[in-house]
Amino acid sequence: MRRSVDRTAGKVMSMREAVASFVHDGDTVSLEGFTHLIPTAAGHEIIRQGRRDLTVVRMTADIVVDQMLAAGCVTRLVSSFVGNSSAGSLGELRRRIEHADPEPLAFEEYSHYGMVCRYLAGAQRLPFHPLRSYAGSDLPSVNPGMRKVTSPYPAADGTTEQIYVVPPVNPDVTFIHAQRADRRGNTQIWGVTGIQAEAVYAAEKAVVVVEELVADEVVRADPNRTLVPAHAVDAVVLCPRGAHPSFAQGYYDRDNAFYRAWSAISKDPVRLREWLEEWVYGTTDHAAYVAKLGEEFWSGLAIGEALSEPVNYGRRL
Amino acid sequence: MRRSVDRTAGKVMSMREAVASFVHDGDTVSLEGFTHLIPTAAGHEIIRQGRRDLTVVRMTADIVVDQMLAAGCVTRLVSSFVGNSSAGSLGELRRRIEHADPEPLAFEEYSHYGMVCRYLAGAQRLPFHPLRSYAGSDLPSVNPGMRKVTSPYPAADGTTEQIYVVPPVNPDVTFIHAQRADRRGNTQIWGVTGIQAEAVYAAEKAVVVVEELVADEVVRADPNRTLVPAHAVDAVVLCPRGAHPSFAQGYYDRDNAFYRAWSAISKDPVRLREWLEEWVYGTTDHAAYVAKLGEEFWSGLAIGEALSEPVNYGRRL
Amino acid sequence: MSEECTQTTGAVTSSELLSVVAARELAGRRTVFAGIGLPTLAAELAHLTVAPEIEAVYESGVCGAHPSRLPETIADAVLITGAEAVLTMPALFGSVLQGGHIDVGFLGAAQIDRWGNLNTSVIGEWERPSVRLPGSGGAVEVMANAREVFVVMRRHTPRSFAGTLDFCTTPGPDRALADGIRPLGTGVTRVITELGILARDGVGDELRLVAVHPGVTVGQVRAATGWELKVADTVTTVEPPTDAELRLLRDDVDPHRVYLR
Amino acid sequence: MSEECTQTTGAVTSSELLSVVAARELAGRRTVFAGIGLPTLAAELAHLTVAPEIEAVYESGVCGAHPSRLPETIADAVLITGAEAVLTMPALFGSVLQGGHIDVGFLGAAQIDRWGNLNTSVIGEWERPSVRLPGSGGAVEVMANAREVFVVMRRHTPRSFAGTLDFCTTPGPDRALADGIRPLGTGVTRVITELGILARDGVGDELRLVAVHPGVTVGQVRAATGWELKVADTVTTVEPPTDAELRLLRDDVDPHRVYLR
Repeated sequence: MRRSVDRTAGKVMSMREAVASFVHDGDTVSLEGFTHLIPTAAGHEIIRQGRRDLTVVRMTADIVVDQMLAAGCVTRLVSSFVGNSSAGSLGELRRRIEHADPEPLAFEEYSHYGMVCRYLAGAQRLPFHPLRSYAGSDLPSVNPGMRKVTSPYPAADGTTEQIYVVPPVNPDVTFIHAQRADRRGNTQIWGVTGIQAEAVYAAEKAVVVVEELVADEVVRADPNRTLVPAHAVDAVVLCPRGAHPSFAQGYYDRDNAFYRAWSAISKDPVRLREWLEEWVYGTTDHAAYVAKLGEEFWSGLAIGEALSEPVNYGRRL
Repeated sequence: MRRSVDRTAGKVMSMREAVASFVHDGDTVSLEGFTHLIPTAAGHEIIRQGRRDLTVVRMTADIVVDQMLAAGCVTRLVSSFVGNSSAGSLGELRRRIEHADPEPLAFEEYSHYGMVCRYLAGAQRLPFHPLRSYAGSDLPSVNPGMRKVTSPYPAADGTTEQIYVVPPVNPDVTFIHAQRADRRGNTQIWGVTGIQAEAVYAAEKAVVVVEELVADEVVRADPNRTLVPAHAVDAVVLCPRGAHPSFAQGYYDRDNAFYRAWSAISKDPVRLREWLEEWVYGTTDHAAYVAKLGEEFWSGLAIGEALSEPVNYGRRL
Repeated sequence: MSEECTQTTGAVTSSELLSVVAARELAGRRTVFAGIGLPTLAAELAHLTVAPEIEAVYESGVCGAHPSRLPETIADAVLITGAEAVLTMPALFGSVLQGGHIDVGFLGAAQIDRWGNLNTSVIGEWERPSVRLPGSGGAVEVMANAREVFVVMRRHTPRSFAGTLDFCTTPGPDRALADGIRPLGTGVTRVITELGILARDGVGDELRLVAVHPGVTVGQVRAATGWELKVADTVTTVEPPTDAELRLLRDDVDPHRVYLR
Repeated sequence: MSEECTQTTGAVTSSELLSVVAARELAGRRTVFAGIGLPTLAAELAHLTVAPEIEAVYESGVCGAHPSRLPETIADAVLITGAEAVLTMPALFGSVLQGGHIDVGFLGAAQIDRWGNLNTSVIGEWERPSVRLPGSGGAVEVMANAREVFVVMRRHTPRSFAGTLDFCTTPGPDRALADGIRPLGTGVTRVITELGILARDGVGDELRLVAVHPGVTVGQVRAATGWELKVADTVTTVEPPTDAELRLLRDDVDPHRVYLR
């Protein structure tokens, strides 16, 4: 049976506490955020605490995954896209897969909707989720997770119909980054919302990392904006700018220059190691990382205002 | 292949035009809205235009369905709850099912999540959707739509696992009621959002009935509020107070007195007939129905203001 | 029903009695899937007494409601305004309920049998019933997925506590197992009626009488039950609603008498 | 490439040529699943020319975007602000894409074969590849569900237009049928390259050369293709980008040269 979370208990903690409490060697860890709101700071803290033998589940395995690979945290990767966005390659990931350098990486390759369906099945305690993908692909030949089921209903033409299915994924812990939450863990996200809610529900434990911790009244003034309710959240971590080099809609923009730089950094294992030493091991926490980048840097990612118009939820007279 | 909607074509039309264009005798018609935003005005116009042999798909078959039954529009009902909310019975529905009076009603009985999964499968072109319901229920014995599938993955204990599935539902047309849309059909809903988006995507044609037709800028100031995008909408009907006796969050409250009154009205076929004559056949359109109720009546359902706080979507500097 | 209460707070109604007893049973529970009516009263009273951290989740998708008035429907506008979250229906039924996040689900029924299976579809034959009832709503899902289920039945009669259901809409875990499917929840663990409390622990277990209201005998409950009712070794007497409970219920939970009649 | 353009608008780059040709092919289409880069340019140019009613749908869930700048990623903040809708990922992939609402999906690939099957996973063996590529992303879903698929390939070589794919990540409908599953879409209908345009009508149909760019011969295309390329009875010459197309592309679509290089 799934855990039941005490929604009023003290959930607000530091990233250090959250990683220490909820990430153990050998765990399956999901980090979600589709281009937007990538939980980078969570990945960095996992690196600082030296976790080993993790299975990382992430649809778009990008820079933060390459960094966790380089830090030796990860032995298995479950993903549907392994690349540095459209900006280039992930050097460490390619060394691991192409040359088993410095060690092999077990890789479960899916497509985006396959991953979405795995999270949906995980969140809903379904034994499988069907999808109209994979027919004729070579992927099932290298991924035994993709199987076929025969529909018990005849197709429109009366014939028997088969469809591929994927199995549920149930991470030990899911980390997501979000714009804001209250102290209970009611989490509000806008802009690209991706698969975060399902990734939280699929997990045994869930940590929400936020730009802002807000008063209950802020959340309750717009309940439709709450994509992850308190009962599904085990810890809330306040960590402004924790999605960098990704972005937070309405807070700061994407650091496209860093994405472009990563291909060269990660291509050279020595340079990559130096980068980790300086920016992850060399910073005590994300606040130190943010400070090290400097205010001038952050002003370059600053954005202007484009406010939504309020809607009326109504009040009984 | 599913239709492709021209999102810029003239979609704004009257309810009369929408029903005339998109509802034909013998069609399968979905009307969704879970307690909130029930498309009553659409049901009334279907009655006025005298459609026959309809299959009505509606999770909570309540007053509007009882009225459509009484008007002789419906020969088949697909539903997961046939009652007048918590306020009592549906007289016409009970006569049809208990006594075939004045004629039988074919009934496909599901549970709420069974209906949700049928819409999900319909929206996603899946041959079936699995769910952890129905094991041991008598429902599959009276509903051949509920079938079992064997999971291709072993259960946690290594045994083979079975699960029930439901088939897709693909209405000829779906009607939903919403707070607002732009002229292209981008539709924004807040408060209880139910299964409306999936019901629209599952249908061949979709009609959105709204309290307000708003400028493009209003919708575009808060794109996360758009639950139904223009490409899925064939017609937009402006029909204020069209959800009565249901409610529209932020616009007007529920007419609980009418719900309580309906049990007595519908219990007596003569009284029910008189009600239809006076309030549906006797009104040319929903505006006439609204006017007939009178401003004093509407002031009793008026609500106060509880505005959401704006969020920042951000603007590149 | 209880003399010492009458004086200060007036006669205890059946609704009040059932609400108070149900609220006490929610002690220590965190998430409750509440229908409208007595379950709402019970959840709100529990929140003020034995389960301050309880969260009522509604079929409409509302989580963490803070209504300004007692709601009249599961989607009442007053449940939405000021709520912590309003989820879509796939999220509510899929992730929250089927996902296993509900500790206690409240259900009612026209008929219940000794295993806690429920009928809310028909009296008589399904094809041409003498009474067509509303059907499942989300009851099938609540039973299949909530950790445990509480049933509140106002009337305790041999007709409603049936030896054989006219139709099983909502099966407990024993019937699920017989259908070859491993259930996820415990099924019905408490049945609260005007006569007393029946309890059941898990798969293979029958409902048994564990408590009676003051003045009710075990024989009365047996006679009112449509099967040979099992009785616990020790049948306790339910403590009548206290003044404090009644005051909270009447003054804070339902001051406008939406449900307390 | 075309003398009369050069004077007023400067030399036509490969990106400009491919964008203009792709935009023309979008005439009459309504919904296009656009990746970042050339597909974005093509969709935006088509919107200004042959398909004013076109809606670009992005993998991130954005529908009806009205970006203030050309987006650098499929989830770029400028795509969100001012968009008509931003959907969840289950809604985007489930209802919009698998639901059959996409007319044209754009895909790229490291390798394509004569049936329009694509490889974006590996060069070499999957288990220990010589080059690990990014993989499917949503490409498997776009191919399986979009009404038709346009492929833009900058480089037309026997290596990328492969007789046999190293790995089939994204199968067209012919391979789906061979796997016993009836496909929903047509698969690849257009391949636009630096040499010309290949076309394919549907299941059972091979890609065939239908047009070449000015100055390119059929023989050159055949030599650059890793299988025995079929050639249409009449191979037309692609009309070079017009001044109007180039001006729109350079001044209105990508004035900051995000993709036009």
